[in-house]
Amino acid sequence: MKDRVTRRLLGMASFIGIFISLYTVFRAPLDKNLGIVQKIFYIHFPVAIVPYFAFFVVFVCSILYLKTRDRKWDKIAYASAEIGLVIDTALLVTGTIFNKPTWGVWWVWEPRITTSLIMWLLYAGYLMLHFSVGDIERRPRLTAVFGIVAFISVPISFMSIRWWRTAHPLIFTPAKIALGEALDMQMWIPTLIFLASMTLFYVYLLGQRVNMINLQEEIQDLKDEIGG
Amino acid sequence: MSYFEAAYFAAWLILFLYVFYIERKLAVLGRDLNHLKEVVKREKS
Amino acid sequence: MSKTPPFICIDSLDKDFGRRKVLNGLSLDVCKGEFLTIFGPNGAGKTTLLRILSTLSGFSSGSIVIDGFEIKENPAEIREKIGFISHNLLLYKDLNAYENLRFYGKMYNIPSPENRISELLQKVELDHRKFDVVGSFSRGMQQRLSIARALLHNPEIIFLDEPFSGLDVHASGVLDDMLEDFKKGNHTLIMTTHNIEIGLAHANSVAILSGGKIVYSKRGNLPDSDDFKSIYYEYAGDKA
Amino acid sequence: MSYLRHIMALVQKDIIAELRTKEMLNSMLIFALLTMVMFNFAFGSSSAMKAVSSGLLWIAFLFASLLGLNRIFVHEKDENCLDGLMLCPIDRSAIYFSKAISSFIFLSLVEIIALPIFTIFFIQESFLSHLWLLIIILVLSNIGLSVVGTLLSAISINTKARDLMLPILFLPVIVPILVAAVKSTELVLSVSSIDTQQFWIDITVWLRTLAIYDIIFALVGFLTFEYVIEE
Repeated sequence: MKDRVTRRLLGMASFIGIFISLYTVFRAPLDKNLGIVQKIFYIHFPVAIVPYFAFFVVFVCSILYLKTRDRKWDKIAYASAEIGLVIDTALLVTGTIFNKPTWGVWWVWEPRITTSLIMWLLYAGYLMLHFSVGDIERRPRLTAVFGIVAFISVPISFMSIRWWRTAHPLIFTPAKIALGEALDMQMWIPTLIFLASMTLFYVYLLGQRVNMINLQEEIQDLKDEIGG
Repeated sequence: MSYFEAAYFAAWLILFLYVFYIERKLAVLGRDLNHLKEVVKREKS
Repeated sequence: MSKTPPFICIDSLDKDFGRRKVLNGLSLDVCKGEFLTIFGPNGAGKTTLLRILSTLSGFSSGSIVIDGFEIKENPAEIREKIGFISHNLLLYKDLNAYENLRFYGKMYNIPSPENRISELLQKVELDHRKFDVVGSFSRGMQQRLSIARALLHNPEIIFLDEPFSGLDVHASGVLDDMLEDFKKGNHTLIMTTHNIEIGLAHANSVAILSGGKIVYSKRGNLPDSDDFKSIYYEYAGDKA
Repeated sequence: MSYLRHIMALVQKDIIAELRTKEMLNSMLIFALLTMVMFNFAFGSSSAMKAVSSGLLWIAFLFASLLGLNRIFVHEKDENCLDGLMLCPIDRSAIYFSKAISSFIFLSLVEIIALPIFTIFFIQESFLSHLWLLIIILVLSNIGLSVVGTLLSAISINTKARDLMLPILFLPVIVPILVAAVKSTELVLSVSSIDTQQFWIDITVWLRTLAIYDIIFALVGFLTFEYVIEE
């Protein structure tokens, strides 16, 4: 009961947070060079971080599952992969639509976008693997191993714009930060608020999704009990 | 501008649908669970 | 018999399969030289128990000590001591009989496998087919070779999981002879079956596994098969 | 030492079984050649072929390796031979390495035959002076494909749609190998027209990428394989 209240509050907090941050985004000063387009960054950056974080959670929980054999970690890993995939989908869709006005084409085979797509494919594979292992005893182990393997795409995608010179804007480079050029304070605040509320949103989704798996199992148990 | 709006509309729509799916499914599962618990109680008594 | 510590010691063994409990607090001791037959209805967990004992499957909680080795800590030492015979052949059909045995001989670090291989092939009466591909054998011949494979490293402990199911007359004759040899040779054997006549024929102790637990066990002075049937139905009948 | 002996025996067993039927080798080879021929029809003109020839080569090898990897655990699943191996007092990672070595050998054999044919088909001038570089690229890539493929093949053999699952898991994971192999092969094939210093810098980057990838995944496989095959 208490869990449920916490999860509701979390959900509410993340929604309010997102609204506040949207508001601050529109209140923030216009960029001198880029104009309104630059506002994308406030939203794009926090949303882009969450899938990386979600897949990192999959990686860590997969290792923890193999070490401890506690089903809890398997559930969290699965839920996190699904949420990461949904947010990554949203990100790819925005990116695709947004490419049109900036680069004039819908899709650019640019390292960051391409590696994000590969990441998407890998975790879609992760979910497919989850559904195609019939043996419930074996499933957590197999998906955990793949969760570890698939994580290779995350650092590659994250570092891609640093390794290859690309058209993708790179905000945080040591040189820019040293010059204080990365972002000025007024732009930092909305970004950080947005990042915090996206993280809350992720935690809320994770809680609900794990709860859903638990409910499904409980129902299955009761059905077995009645059936037997 | 229209691209800007379309992009954000699409992204939020996807996230909203996902939240909607989870909340809806949880409500259905909660109902099923309560129903089953009652059935079990009835069978035991 | 009770003075020596048990050779295989299983203590409150649990095995969860998904959310289902297959073994539920199973405890069992087996002494050296004992031939134990475990009876039980289908799905009682007999195969699971043997797979856990032979280190093929893990378990959720409890402890198993075989000849002083804790099973989770020293699986390799235990694997050297056991032979496992089941209705699965565990043979490569694209290799010939000799290659199959030589391969497993290397896996078990057998120092001079040649003699052992020809000895075993004679025992299972397959010497004349030594260099024929296993895929060309009849099912019965494959099963005889499979028995030879399991005994290659001369194991002290032999697990037999429904060994007679699907055997032809010749192969079960070979197996019968071997089981009698083992009893004389002070091997420790655990066999599972649901066939009461076969189970009682060789055993010197019996147990009934039902609902994931040992519900009945007796060492020495075994009842005859008719008496045992009524015991069996009494203990496991409602679940069978 | 007995660890190495076990791996040797396992590999020897795979090779004997494969040479007796040659199912896997034949289908891999024919498939690789077919892919090349099909590409020729798809791209038509020889000038277009030249630009994409190194990509073509690797797509052909990649799909051939997929074919082989799908089969690498099939013999173990028949008659539950994997149980037989797990009953043996051997380290389970020995099974992993032996399978990776076997698939490495099979893939390399196919490439040894397919590469000269590829050269005759698509490359007119000789690159023999840098053949040794091409061999290093092939070896490093094959190691990568085998160590990842073996692990993922062991996973996919447990799924409902065995051979459908492997490509879905395998292809996105080996993208880095594909990129590095294609780029470095391209460099080697066009070596004469590039200034040498830049050539060596570029090729070292790609070779290093391949080597790092191989090491990471050999380690991942070594550490996780046990969890895949146990019960």
